Amino acid sequence: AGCARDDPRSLTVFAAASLTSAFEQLAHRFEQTHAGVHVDLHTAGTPRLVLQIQEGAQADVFASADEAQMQRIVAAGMARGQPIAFAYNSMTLITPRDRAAIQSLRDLQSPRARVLLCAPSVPAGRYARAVLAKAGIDVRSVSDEPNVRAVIAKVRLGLVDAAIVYRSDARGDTKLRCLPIDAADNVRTTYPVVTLRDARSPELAERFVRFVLGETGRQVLAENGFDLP
Amino acid sequence: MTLAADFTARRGALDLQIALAVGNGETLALLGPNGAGKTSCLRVLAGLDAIERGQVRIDDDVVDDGEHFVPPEERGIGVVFQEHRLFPHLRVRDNVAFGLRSRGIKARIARAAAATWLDRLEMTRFADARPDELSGGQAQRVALARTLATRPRLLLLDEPLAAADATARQLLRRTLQTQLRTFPGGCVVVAHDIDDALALADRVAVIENGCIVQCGTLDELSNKPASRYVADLVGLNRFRGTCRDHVLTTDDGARIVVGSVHDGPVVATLHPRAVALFPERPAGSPRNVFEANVVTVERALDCYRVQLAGELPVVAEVTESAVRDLHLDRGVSVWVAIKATEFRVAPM
Amino acid sequence: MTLAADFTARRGALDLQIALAVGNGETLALLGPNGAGKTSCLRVLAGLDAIERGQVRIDDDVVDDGEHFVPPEERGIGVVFQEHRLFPHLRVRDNVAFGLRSRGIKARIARAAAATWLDRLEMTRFADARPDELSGGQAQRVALARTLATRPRLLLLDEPLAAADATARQLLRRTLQTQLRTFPGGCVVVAHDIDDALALADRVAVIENGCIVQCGTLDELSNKPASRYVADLVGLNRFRGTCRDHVLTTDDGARIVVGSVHDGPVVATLHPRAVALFPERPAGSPRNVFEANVVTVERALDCYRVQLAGELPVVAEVTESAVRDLHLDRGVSVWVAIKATEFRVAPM
Amino acid sequence: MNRAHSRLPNWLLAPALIAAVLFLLPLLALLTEAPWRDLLPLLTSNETLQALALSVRCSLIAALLCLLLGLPLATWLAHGNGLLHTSVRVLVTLPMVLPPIVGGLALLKAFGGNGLLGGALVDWFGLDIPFTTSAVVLATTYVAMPFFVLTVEGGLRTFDRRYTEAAATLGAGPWRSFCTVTLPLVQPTLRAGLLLAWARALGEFGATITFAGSFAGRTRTLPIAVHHALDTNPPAAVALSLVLLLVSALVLFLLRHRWFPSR
Amino acid sequence: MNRAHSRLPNWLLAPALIAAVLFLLPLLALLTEAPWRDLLPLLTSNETLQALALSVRCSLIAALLCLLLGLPLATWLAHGNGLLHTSVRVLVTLPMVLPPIVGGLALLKAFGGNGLLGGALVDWFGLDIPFTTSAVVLATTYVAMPFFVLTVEGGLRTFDRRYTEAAATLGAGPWRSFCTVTLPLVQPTLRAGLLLAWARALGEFGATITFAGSFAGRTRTLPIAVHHALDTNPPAAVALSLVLLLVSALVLFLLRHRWFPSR
Ligand SMILES: Nc1ncnc2c1ncn2[C@@H]1O[C@H](COP(=O)(O)OP(=O)(O)OP(=O)(O)O)[C@@H](O)[C@H]1O
Ligand SMILES: Nc1ncnc2c1ncn2[C@@H]1O[C@H](COP(=O)(O)OP(=O)(O)OP(=O)(O)O)[C@@H](O)[C@H]1O
Ligand SMILES: [Mg+2]
Ligand SMILES: [Mg+2]
Repeated sequence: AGCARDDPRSLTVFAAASLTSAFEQLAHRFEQTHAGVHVDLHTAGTPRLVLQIQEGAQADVFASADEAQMQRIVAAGMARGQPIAFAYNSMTLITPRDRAAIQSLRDLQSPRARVLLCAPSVPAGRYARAVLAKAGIDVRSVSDEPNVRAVIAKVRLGLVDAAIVYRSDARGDTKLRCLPIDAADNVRTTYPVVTLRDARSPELAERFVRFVLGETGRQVLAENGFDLP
Repeated sequence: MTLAADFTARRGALDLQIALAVGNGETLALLGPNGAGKTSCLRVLAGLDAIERGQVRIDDDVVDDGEHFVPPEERGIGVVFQEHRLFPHLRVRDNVAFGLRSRGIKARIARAAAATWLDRLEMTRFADARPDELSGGQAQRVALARTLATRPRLLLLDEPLAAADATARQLLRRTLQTQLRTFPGGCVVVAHDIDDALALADRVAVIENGCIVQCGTLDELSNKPASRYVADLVGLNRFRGTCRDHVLTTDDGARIVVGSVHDGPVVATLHPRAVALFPERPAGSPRNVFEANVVTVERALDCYRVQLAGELPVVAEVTESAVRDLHLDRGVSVWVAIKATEFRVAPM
Repeated sequence: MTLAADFTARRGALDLQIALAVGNGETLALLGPNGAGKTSCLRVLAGLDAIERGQVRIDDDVVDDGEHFVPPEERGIGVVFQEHRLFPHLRVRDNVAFGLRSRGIKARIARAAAATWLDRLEMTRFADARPDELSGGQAQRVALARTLATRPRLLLLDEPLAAADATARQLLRRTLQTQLRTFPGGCVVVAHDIDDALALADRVAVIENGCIVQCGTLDELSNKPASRYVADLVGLNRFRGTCRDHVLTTDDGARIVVGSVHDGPVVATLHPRAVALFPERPAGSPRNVFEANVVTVERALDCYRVQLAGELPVVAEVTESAVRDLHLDRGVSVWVAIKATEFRVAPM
Repeated sequence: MNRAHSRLPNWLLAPALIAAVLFLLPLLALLTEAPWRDLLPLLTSNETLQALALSVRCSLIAALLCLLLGLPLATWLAHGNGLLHTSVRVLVTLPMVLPPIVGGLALLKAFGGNGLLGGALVDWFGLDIPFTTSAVVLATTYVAMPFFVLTVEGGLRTFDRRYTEAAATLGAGPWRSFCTVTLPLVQPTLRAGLLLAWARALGEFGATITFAGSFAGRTRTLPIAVHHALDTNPPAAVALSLVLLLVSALVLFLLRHRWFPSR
Repeated sequence: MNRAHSRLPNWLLAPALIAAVLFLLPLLALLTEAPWRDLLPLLTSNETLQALALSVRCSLIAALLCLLLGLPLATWLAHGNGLLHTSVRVLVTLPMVLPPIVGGLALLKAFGGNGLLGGALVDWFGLDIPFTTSAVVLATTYVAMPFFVLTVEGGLRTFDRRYTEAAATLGAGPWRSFCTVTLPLVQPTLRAGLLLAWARALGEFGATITFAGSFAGRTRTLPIAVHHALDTNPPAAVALSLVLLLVSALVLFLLRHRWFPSR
């Protein structure tokens, strides 16, 4: 497995961290339906993936959690064609399971509420702040976390009272309580996917992109809590 | 009594079995062949190793009886090691002050005392030097100063003069003598050289193979050396055997005519000067005459010592002219003559 | 000529200025007070320190001339250090085999040679021991074996007998003598003891303060010791001063009547046996009579050495009965008498 | 003067050079990326200086804690190799083999408000550690101390007992002998250990951000600031990284003569 | 027999205990979190074993590289304290003070397809390092080697030259003397350094994921798997972390007598 790049039947997919579960399943399904094809999946924070691609990482497909980051790839001329949105996500308010003090966004304004957000530099942090701005709420995060996972871990441990994260990430965690955010206040985040310029096998990459956009893709993504275009 | 020790201990393959006592103000010299256990014995007395059975007492304190064990720093002893063991990170002055500082004495006072001791041992010039800038003899002198400065009640010295040159040796001996005179404590000093031992010590204890074979004054040792090693030490030839009718049959089977009337197992000693050498078989009175080969010829200050192998292995002391005239050299064959009356025979 | 050295070098505060030569098969003993520079000199010869000016030649190779410098491993020398420096991680056998292995000799052969050398130095029993399991004297013996095993063309020994006991000393001397007889190379041996020096060496060089003050046979040294230290070394009293009309005025201002006709600057030597001591001022022939205080009394094997401080500081050798009768002890005051003819006077 | 012995085996230089290049190339790569023109304002901005101050302070305190707590532990470890000793040694390697983020999580679970000890700390002492500067110190200490402990243990194991024996015969008890003889003589290893621990603490990121979060002026150390910058403005991140390098260069140059004396 | 000197200053035990507790608590916290019931299937799953094998292999190779490249570098460093030496020492501390992710980035910029040397490597040798197992080795080596180099430098600086002098007079050239005298005598520090480097390599995450990515079976080492699990199945992450601890425990127990001999 050491030299996937020499094998035209293998495909390297870079996907945002929040897509990990969904893309693992997708990759698996793709391998099942395309005999002899092996999908190498690498997930990390979107900004990290962008850096790696810019530094010459040999990847075929890039699925981003953020349009702005995707734009940097396009601007660098590293994309093959235009990115296509394949999923949407939105934000949700979460609190520890056993803490009832917070019931809605408004309660975050209480001076005793400890709120945790991702750093503004990561998309999740940017979106969370956009939600708060829309709702006209001024709260300060206890800390600027580097990613959604770190935020969720701390909420699970009860270190803070509330946090705003991707809906897909909070789904199904028994230690968390998810409080929906009004559509008016919420933001919709877009997940674009693209085939990369230096793809070893552009047509196989294309096929994977179509697979994600297709029926199986939609089904899996929906199962993982994403909204679909 | 400053020290009373009677113990057994193990060190590697060596079984130590030591009984010795040192009175107040007394110095005991410990002599013995390499590997006999001299250093091991000092280590036990110092509390660096523990005993197996027996007892070690310093003044009135039992410092080790196989169960209760007093660590070295509470024994009030002072040790000069065979290798100097100066602390490499401290200047000479601070090395010497170390013991006093350990006893809680203020830095200023300890350094002043250190300066005094360095002065006594003529090392003031090196007070600010680091140990690795000292020559071998200088380091040993500093080690001595370091130990003496603590005024221990029992001094344990492991060959303190080994690296000292001829004049330094006198200085050190003098310093030690003064020290031992002014302090009430006792001293055990390991020496290789009977001269060093005699210069410092009142009594000599000889260790061989982990056991003390003889302990006494020089005269006692010379009169009746308990072993071949002791005899060599005091410069004598020594033979063990059985005597009957003025004839001593040594354990190796040689027969010597002696002027003694003892019968039974005896030890005979013979001064090397009493051994005469001849190029041909001599006629005349000597009753013991035999041929022998020269093993070594060594020059001493005012004579030559000739080691001979023959019916009876002996050492002879001869003059320079004898060496020349007899062409004494390794392998040369000569005739040996010893008068019967020269042997000192003592029953065993 | 095995070694020809004439160089200056620095070590700390010491300026070394050495010129010496050792012929094939010759042994030169280096004596001198502690810190005189003996070890430093050996280090330069070995290539552990570099010279400043001059030249060191071994056989026909210039090994150091202040510019071109041959490292120790290419000089074909062998060194026994003052502290043994056995490799702590190697067994005794492998320590001894180390030099041969370094010369590219196969392990099996090197170990066999090591076994031979251990046997010669009577250390076979310890072949498998680790250096820290050896006694001081045993370690020094192994160090000697280790060096001799490489059969160097120039042997440099720094007090090889310091830790050896009386019998081991004979063994080591004998081994060294054999070694030096069978190899064509030369040897420089540092000793503190004139006896050791004489037993091993043909000539003696005395270093003081970094410089060689005298070099010669024992007789040459005794006849005209170049310094107080040399005189002490050979056991003599030595005085420098100016002679005029049978009266020598020493540099310290004492006046001695001597039986010599030299005038001008001279050196006078005096054997300690020629110094007579009396409880009261003696009448009679001796021309030099003065009062003095006893500084130390030291027992030697067959006499006592008494150090005296007075108009003329001298050392006397006296018998045991004299010590008893005169109550000789530190601080006791006695009368000293020396016959004028006992002084040996040599012009400077 | 000691010409003979400062000689290195010559061809040791080849692998040494390879190793040096391995370290040099990434640095050069970073340097080419650095925003040289905007460097000064970036580096003297308030946030940078704040992060720098916090980093330096926390890493120094962590190094100090390593010394105070780690030295006794290392000493104890050096005195045995029984089951207990080996178990503790395993315990000490834990923060090294654990990914720092997991280490931070473990710290949260131990010292966080609902953690093993955390609840007690809050209830009894009102100590709520996470998200405070103390948390930064604790996290960096936790991650850095193993390097100190294992290095110093190695040093103590080679220590020559003959000197402590000599100290004892001169009247020095175990404590005095430890302070005045053992410690000064193992200084070079202590220094190496401190240097390792301090450098590791200075660069610590994963455990810190997990346990202490990232709050400007309170818990946002330089590595965390670098991390933030990396997502939005990579050249700024490179510039900030260079500050870390500068700090370590400064320290090493200042210590040069005292800590790495020429021999 | 040496009763007098195995004595530790007694009250050293107090801080040692505190330090031990500092390491113990987080471990306990992790243990309470571990999914004990599902542990066995989890730990024997294919992915876990694959990650474990990769981690062990890469960390061992990294440790070996540290020895091969780092030892010469440490030896060279120990022989001087001039400007060049200090600069190289700064260079060596770089991977320690740099957040590992930045370290990974620097590696990408140096050895990546668009990097300083990376382009040349690809063009001339067809070597495309990033995102391969080689990249894992390179990244962990880069991060772990400083610990080895600085530890060993410390050890070499305390080395007693008298032994190399003796070796030279016995005819051993610099190389032989280095191998047969210096190395065996600094062994304890070598061991400590190797242990540090190996443990650091085993736990390496940040630089690896940046430079090598997280491809199952190829670059997904155990720490990366842990990280991955944190996104998908947090209790599994704890379980995987424990595997790392077990590996290090196993190694330390096996080495106990040879590497930490009782004195
Ligand atoms: N640490 C040790 N382990 C094992 N055996 C040892 C150890 N130290 C000494 N020995 C052995 O014990 C014996 C006595 O050693 P010790 O040092 O007491 O001799 P010594 O009388 O001082 O000799 P020397 O005159 O050579 O100094 C020697 O045979 C030595 O090999
Ligand atoms: N590394 C050093 N640095 C500075 N000075 C030194 C160093 N080594 C020795 N010296 C000084 O050089 C002088 C000569 O030392 P050396 O070791 O040669 O003496 P030595 O003749 O061998 O004496 P000893 O008989 O005591 O062994 C001494 O005064 C010593 O203090
Ligand atoms: Mg001894
Ligand atoms: Mg010397």
